[in-house]
Amino acid sequence: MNSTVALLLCGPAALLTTAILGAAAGRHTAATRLVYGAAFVISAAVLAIVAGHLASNPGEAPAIALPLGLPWTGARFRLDSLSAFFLVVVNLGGAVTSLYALGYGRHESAPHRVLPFYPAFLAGMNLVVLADDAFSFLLSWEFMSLASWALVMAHHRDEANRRAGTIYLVMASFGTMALLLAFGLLAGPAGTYAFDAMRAAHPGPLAAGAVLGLMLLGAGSKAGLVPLHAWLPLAHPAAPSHVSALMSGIMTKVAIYGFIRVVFDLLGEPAWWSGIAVLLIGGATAVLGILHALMENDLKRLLAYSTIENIGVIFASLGLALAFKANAMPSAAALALTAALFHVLNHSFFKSLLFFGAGAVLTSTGERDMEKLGGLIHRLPVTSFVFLIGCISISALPPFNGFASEWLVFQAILRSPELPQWGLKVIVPAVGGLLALSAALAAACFVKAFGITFLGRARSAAVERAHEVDRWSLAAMAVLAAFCLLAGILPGLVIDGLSSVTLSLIGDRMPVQVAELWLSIVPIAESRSSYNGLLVFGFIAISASLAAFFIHRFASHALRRGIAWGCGFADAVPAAQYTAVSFAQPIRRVFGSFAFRARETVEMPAPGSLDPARLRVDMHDVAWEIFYQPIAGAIDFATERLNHLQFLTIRRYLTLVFLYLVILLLVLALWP
Amino acid sequence: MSGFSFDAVAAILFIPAGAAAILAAFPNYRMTAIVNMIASLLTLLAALSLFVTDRPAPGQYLIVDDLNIVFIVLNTFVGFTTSVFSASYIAHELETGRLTAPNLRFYHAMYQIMMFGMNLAFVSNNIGLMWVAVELATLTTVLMVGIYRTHEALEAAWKYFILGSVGIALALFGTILVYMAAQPVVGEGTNAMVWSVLIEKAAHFDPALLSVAFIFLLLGYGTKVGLAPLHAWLPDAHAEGPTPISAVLSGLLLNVALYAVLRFKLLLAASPQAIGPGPLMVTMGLTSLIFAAFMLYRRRDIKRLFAYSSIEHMGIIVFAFGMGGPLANFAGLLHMVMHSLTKSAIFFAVGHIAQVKGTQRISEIRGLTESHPGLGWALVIGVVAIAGLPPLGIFMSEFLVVSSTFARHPWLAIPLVLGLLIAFGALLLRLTGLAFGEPRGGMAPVEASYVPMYSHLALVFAAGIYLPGPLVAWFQHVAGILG
Amino acid sequence: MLELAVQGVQMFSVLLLAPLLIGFVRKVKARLVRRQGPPVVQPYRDLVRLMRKEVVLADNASWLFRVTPYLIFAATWVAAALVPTFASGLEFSWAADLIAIVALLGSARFFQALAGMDVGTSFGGIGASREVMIASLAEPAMLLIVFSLALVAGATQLSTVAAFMGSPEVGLRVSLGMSLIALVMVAIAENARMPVDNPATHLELTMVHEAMILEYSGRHLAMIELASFIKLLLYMSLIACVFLPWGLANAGAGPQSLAIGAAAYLGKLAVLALLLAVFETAVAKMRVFRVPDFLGAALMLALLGTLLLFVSRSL
Amino acid sequence: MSGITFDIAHLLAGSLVLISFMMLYQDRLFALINVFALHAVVLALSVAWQAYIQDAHHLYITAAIALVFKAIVIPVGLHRIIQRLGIHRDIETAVGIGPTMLAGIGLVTLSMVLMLRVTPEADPLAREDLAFALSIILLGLLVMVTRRNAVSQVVGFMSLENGLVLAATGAKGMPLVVEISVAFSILIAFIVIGVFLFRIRERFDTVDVGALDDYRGERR
Repeated sequence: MNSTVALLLCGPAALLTTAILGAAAGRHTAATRLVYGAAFVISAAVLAIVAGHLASNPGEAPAIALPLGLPWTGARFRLDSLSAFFLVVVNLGGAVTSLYALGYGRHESAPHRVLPFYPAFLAGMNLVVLADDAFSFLLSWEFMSLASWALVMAHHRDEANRRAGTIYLVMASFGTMALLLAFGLLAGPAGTYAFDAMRAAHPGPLAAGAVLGLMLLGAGSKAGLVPLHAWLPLAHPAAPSHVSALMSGIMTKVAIYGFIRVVFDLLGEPAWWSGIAVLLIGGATAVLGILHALMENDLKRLLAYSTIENIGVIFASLGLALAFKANAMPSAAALALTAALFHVLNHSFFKSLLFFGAGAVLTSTGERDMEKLGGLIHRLPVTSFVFLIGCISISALPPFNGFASEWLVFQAILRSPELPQWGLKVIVPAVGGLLALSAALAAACFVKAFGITFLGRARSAAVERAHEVDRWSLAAMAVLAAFCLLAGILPGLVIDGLSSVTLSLIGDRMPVQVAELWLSIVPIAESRSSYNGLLVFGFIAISASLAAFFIHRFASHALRRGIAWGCGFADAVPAAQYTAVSFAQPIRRVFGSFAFRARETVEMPAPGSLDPARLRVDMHDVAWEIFYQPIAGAIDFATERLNHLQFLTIRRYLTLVFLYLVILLLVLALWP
Repeated sequence: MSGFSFDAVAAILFIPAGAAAILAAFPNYRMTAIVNMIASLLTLLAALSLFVTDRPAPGQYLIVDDLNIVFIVLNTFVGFTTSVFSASYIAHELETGRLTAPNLRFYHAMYQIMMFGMNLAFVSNNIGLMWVAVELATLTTVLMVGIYRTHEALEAAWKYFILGSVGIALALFGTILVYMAAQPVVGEGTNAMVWSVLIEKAAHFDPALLSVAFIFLLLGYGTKVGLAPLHAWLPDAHAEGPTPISAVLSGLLLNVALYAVLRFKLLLAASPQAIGPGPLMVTMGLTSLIFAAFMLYRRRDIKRLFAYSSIEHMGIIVFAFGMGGPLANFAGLLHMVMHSLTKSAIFFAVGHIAQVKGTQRISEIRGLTESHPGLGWALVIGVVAIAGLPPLGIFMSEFLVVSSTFARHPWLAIPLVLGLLIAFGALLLRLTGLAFGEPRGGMAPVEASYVPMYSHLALVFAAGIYLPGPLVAWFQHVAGILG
Repeated sequence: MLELAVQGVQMFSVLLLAPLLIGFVRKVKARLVRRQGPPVVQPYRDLVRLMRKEVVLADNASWLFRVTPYLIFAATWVAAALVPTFASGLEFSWAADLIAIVALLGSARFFQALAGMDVGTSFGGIGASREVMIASLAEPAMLLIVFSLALVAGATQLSTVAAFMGSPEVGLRVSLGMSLIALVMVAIAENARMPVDNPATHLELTMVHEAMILEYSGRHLAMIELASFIKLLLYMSLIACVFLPWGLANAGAGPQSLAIGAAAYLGKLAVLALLLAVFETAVAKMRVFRVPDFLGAALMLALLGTLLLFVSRSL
Repeated sequence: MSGITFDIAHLLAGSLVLISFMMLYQDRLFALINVFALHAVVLALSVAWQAYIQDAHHLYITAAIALVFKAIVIPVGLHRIIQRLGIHRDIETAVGIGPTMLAGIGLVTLSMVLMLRVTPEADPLAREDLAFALSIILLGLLVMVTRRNAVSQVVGFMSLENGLVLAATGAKGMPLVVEISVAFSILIAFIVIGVFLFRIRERFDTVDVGALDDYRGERR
């Protein structure tokens, strides 16, 4: 029973020992295979244990307290349905990533800076999900940040990476401080840091509001909510690609776990307005994130920004769940929460897949800049195929998994008219519009990502030399692609799997889905709405192949290769293709002015001169300019002023002491 | 030594004193380092024996209670490790000719005298005696700071001396005032200065006198704790003296002064009408923390950087004790121990770094993890620890301080957190510059043992994960005493 | 059993009717400008001719380029098959609700844009980027329309919606009117009709849809053309079944009601086609960067419709 | 105690404060040192008087220490140093004499107010002494912070210590440890300062603290 948790804790322990091994044998050639192999086995084992637990005795929450950590609290760990679900997410991601890294890791230039921290990172995430008291939680949380920071700093000779690492860790500890304050409120002056004690104590409305705000700051900064996202597009791409996949695909989910754990579990009944903030922030994050992604030409940064978008979607539907829960609409709340968790799972699949693909592109061409890529579909057939699947899934297109979860989110939004408060009635559909917008933009974004990178003609010599990557990487990507499809056509299974979580957090669940005819999903009632990924997939497959069959049966087979149409001119150079920037231009025209304060200036040459005309576009990261630069400026100002105190004469220092003494004595003299 | 059978207490006083005498007269200066080490080790053993031997009853001059035993053991331990580090450090200084043989003899003798002074300060039960001891320790460090005789060193020492002796005077006046407050109640004579007597009768003392006294004591000893705005001597003294001394200053001497402040805080807390020491200490703590946090940004000298971080942490500790209550006091004690270990470890690393790179200028040191992995990663771990990141000990204390403060006085927690974050940003910025990037500066391998450094870090790490039960009980008891 | 049959009939009738509809529109447009115009069955001929022709494939075209036409066709066809035309409550109607249908069209567009970029000419790029820009505004508008419908009918299931809209308790609602206008605007944009796009032009710089499929030829082109015909039909039947649900038979109802339904359906299509033709001859194509305003208006209308619903509810 | 003894003690203590004031407006080093010597003498007297009225004989020792060291040895030594280092003889003040005096008066009143808050049942002599001692200490600090010249800072520091001695002797029955410690701290202080002056002589041409301050560790 409680041995399950102990067994699970062996996982992180083993990972940490692996980390030590990696530190010891970092430079050795075999170390790579050893470490990643071990990480794969351990993650798989943990996965198996969790599966076994869920199969044998679901609903039970074994716990264990070790005499470590905070003395009078001890290090408590607990495996309830929520942690079980996130354990699955973490270790599934961990296992696949390790599989990928078995191949990808060989290209690592500085393995001794990656191998020790990679397992530590995994261990940290596992521990966060298992922790059952504030201290262990924060310790693992910050340890996770620290390990990932070390991984970001792996290629530290690059100035940009160093900057990314610094900003990342500062933001991370900012988030930790916010969480610390939140837990401080929950624990109260007596300092009862165990989660069950916090559950028992119900904070007042003011305190609850403060905790919610602090959680948005703390978990939000780690997950990448606007405007706390600034570090994310810097740090995630800076790490080696498999680590980027972990950070973007898994670590952000751990942050979401933290948010759910505190806000849905520890905080008790939410106030009706608590949902509004989360909804609005989520919607804004989704749109801004994907707009930034669209403007990005660096493949990995584009993916990082799209992570921000998905986080926004998840938070929006969490906010929805909060609103429903607060208004005693458990079934709707369960629907929204299920949608959020489902999207968590899906995003961990396709974002890892896409980062793996980016890594494959990086290893085979050495390029991250899409403007120098193109035509890779001919060089990397398999990679491009799985990457395409990733793109379809993340663009929320049926019949893949991204659509299934977003469809659930929309279904949840459609329950909003039943909400009593006017504010929510109005806000929820508006947020729905934002989500729809972000979904459409996501499709645009990934048309760009795939089209510019893999389609068209090669834009640089590096692409000409590119060749398909190793089997390990391909296997990992194929596995994830398969997951994307399966979760897309059999969503019912996942939804039922999530029922125990919603039961424990909300007290209600979505109706059983597997019983439905043809495995279709019916959130409320069939007359109301239903979707059947399997059937849609089947129809498309059948009709497509039917069409193909008839065509090839009855129509001509003749096919001739020719040069592309160039308005009658000879074949233009590849540079004449549409570039990433030009592809994004229409959307930049539409949204840029308010999202980035984008300004286009055309410099025409003087009449008669032969110089080219120039079009210059300058865009700003508004959040950065509004929030971060002023703070940096203020600190700079203060340091400049205070720094004079280092250069006073001894007499002046004495004067300081003297004045301080006199002031204190005055205070005392005037003391009542 | 009034009325003990043997003892540990006598030992931890006489060993350093004797060693100092020997060292002063020691002909062969090469041996001095080893003698120094041995003496420190013996002192440490003696201090450890305090656990096993039954505790002597408090006499008129000496006392061993739960409060100071923490400090004594910590003091002697760091004293020993520092002496080990100092051996290799000083050898290198001798090669480079920055120090001469006579300097060396003087240095080691002074080192032991300083240890004597600090131990005496801890075990003294007599506020007068305590005062003498603290001043003895201070003055010896003044001499050591000036030992290089460079302009900067002299200037630092001079600054230290002037500010220090003003502090001396203020503290003494405070002590006299305490006596005068006690004398009508306790009666004339030595008894009116015996701490264990004072604390019992404190309730009946004249509150007004006590309040004035506490202000003078807080300023007097606070000067040595390095609280802003009394801190001015601290950064330069750390930066210009030999690194072992910097380690001892940050790791130990600050604690000595802090210990004195705590003793008198107890006295004041026992007298209800007197001003509450809490608000004063909280204010000074926050001031120091935030001030130091900002000062960290513009630092160019690596040792001065960490000196300011010491000010910052002293601020946190004083803040914690000012907050009071079991959690905050526990955190304060823990933080103090962790800070001593971590900061001295950092200074060990910095000492070696400055020696291999031949400079203390931050801008001229780059990519240590590439050029000297051993040192570089030690520095990384040290800074990570001092910045309060897990899984190292300071995280636990900061966790307790911040969370308990926010639960009790939210508005105090905000500046606290801001200060911590600002300081963290500065440290991380510098660390990134020092430890990462294209290596720059001397590439010569280090010929020094990493043992002291890494043993400290290992202890800090262990404490962050697991605090042994007895230690906890003991801390909790002391936290209880501190009220 | 009957339902299954009806479903089948529906699927193939959609397939067969689509070219006819286009032919009809073109004929009417020609007439309106006093031209003879091609016969109504011309689209069928075009398709057959294209099928017979050989495919000229650009050197750089990849497998994606060749697969895309079939995928587009399949996605669009499936989507169309799920929209009630003359009978609601179809066998497989629960396989996808309105949101899913929109998304299916979205996947079709996704592939079309990719195919446009595959060859690596600037035309494909232009077309693709403009297409996604238009879509990025049209899709949210469409979803908001779906919201307001769902809020009225309490479902996103087309059959239910249609049934509800047929029922008397709908009444006359401002918001429904707004949604209708928005839906029409979206439909125009989605089908690359005037004034958003000119289906007849081949002036590269002004075209969107045509630019994407510029490299297609032969059977591939046929597939894509057919898909776009079906798409037009789909939107018309969508409008028909949601806003003119009269005469819509229920599957499993008797043959005569089915016949009535079929007749009504053809009538509706004819009317809508007529309106479309008249509208298209009346307006001129707008600049590409005016399109966002056009669609923005649709978006606003849809949102307004959704919000007004609450007001009308509360009254 | 009888009025007269009290008055004498009061008188002596008061005159100490007065002399501290005199120090405030000295503008030449020698004069300053002489005034300090006077300060020390009066201190010795008052300590001796305390010894007499408390008939605590060990206080005579303190008086002697004060007389010998502070009134004779140190002034002479300082004269020597000044001659040897050839310091320019007049003192640059950081703050004008007038404001300094005003500040001094303010400090004295402050110390009075503070000490009068002390509960009356404490022995009045002690209270008076404390008040005076506190004002002497504050005035000594004031001298230190208003003079740029190192020697005058040293003098200011020592007058501060005089205040301490006064307070200590005022405290009835305070054990000898205090006087010894005071004396010995002064001794240490003097030695170390002497050492410093020598080192400084090696390096710089002046003991003006400002010259030291040019060598601050971090220069911008």
